[in-house]
Amino acid sequence: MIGLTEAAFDPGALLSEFSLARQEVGAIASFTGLARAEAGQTQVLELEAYPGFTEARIAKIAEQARERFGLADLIVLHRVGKIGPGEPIVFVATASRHRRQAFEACDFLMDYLKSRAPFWKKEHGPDGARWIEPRAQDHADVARWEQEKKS
Amino acid sequence: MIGLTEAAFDPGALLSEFSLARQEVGAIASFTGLARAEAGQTQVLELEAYPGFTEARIAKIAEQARERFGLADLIVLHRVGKIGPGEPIVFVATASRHRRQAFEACDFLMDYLKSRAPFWKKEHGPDGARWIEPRAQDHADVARWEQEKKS
Amino acid sequence: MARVLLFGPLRDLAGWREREVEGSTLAELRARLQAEDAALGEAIAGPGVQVAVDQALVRGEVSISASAEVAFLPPMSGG
Amino acid sequence: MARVLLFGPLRDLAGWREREVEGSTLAELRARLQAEDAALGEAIAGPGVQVAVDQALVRGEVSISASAEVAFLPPMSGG
Repeated sequence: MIGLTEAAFDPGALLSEFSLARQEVGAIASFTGLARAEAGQTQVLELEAYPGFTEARIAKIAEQARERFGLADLIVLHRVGKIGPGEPIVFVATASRHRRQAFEACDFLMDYLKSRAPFWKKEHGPDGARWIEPRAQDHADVARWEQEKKS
Repeated sequence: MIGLTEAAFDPGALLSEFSLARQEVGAIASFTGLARAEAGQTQVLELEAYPGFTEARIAKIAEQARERFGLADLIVLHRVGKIGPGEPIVFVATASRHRRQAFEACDFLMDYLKSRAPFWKKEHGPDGARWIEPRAQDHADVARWEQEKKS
Repeated sequence: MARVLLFGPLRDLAGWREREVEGSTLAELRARLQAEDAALGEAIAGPGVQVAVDQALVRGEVSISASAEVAFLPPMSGG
Repeated sequence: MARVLLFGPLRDLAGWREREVEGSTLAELRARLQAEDAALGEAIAGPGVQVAVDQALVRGEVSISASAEVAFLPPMSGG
């Protein structure tokens, strides 16, 4: 399942459903990204997507993860719109036979989502709003997977 | 929170609670280990712990993870007793400021739990029961962290 | 004629998100936008701004059908 | 006298999980268990079997207090 949502969501409810009735899946990894308050510096985070295009791009990233790590299943849910401190922004879960693949696929998905997914992010703080770009760390994180593939 | 439980549990309920009311935690990674049916070869998994001793050992592993990865919080819940196919065996969640530390700490905790935690595991299948030992892969997985520490 | 979409900082700069713009090629759309709003015209030609026509990324010059959706995508910030 | 605990395959081998056993040193406990059940005596001396006294791992010879809990831990299988 891949989706965007304007409504707040509970990552636990998604994990409950995702982990039910699994017979041959030994491993489920998940990641939840939360909006940080940054000690009051970020009051609201605003995420914009390009409906249709954004989901299609995420689906492509998900397909890569599914093939590369032999996943049995995965879920990506991404919040859009205005997000308050402490609220979940993104939830990713991966299911596979063994834990190494589940962990790596979850890590891979997050690295690609954080640097390659079509979102535009604005932070609203006490001094106004600013658009933000991926951190250098996000670019470095995603480069790991491309180097590994070459070697 | 570190605990052992004889009762079945829902990993999603644990994640819901763990992810609530976080202000400065940007990242929560989780892992759920499920009993595999192995196409009917494993009907029931039986896990034995040494009450008190097992929790203390897990607490020591958790303390290492907390320090090494600068975690804000963590949870380890491990099932003991008889476990049916598809039921959760272990749930680990880690919370930190950024996702790299949360992922690595979760991975680290699982590697140590799978090879170093005091559990004895018996598989009940159609041909009877057998006690099992860690896979070679589990030993290799945990060795990664010890090599990294040295270098 | 195309439906032009702006995202992220481009939307803030232009003060609109979606508009009908005359033009049968991407170059014509760009020229029309430039004529109306020089700052926007410059921004959509800037480094890292990608163009999607009917939700597919395009490079260089393309013709635009009457009902096309043309999106200008500034550098993405990731999720 | 100590409370001896067996885990995992040792418990299946012995047919019990917990018993009072006479002895004021680990060696005496081992000898008593060996005398009653040779297979168990051999198994608890086997490679990879660790001993915990009052929940702390011990190596080599130790004295055992009257109320001690002595656990024989076969190779752990992990969680």
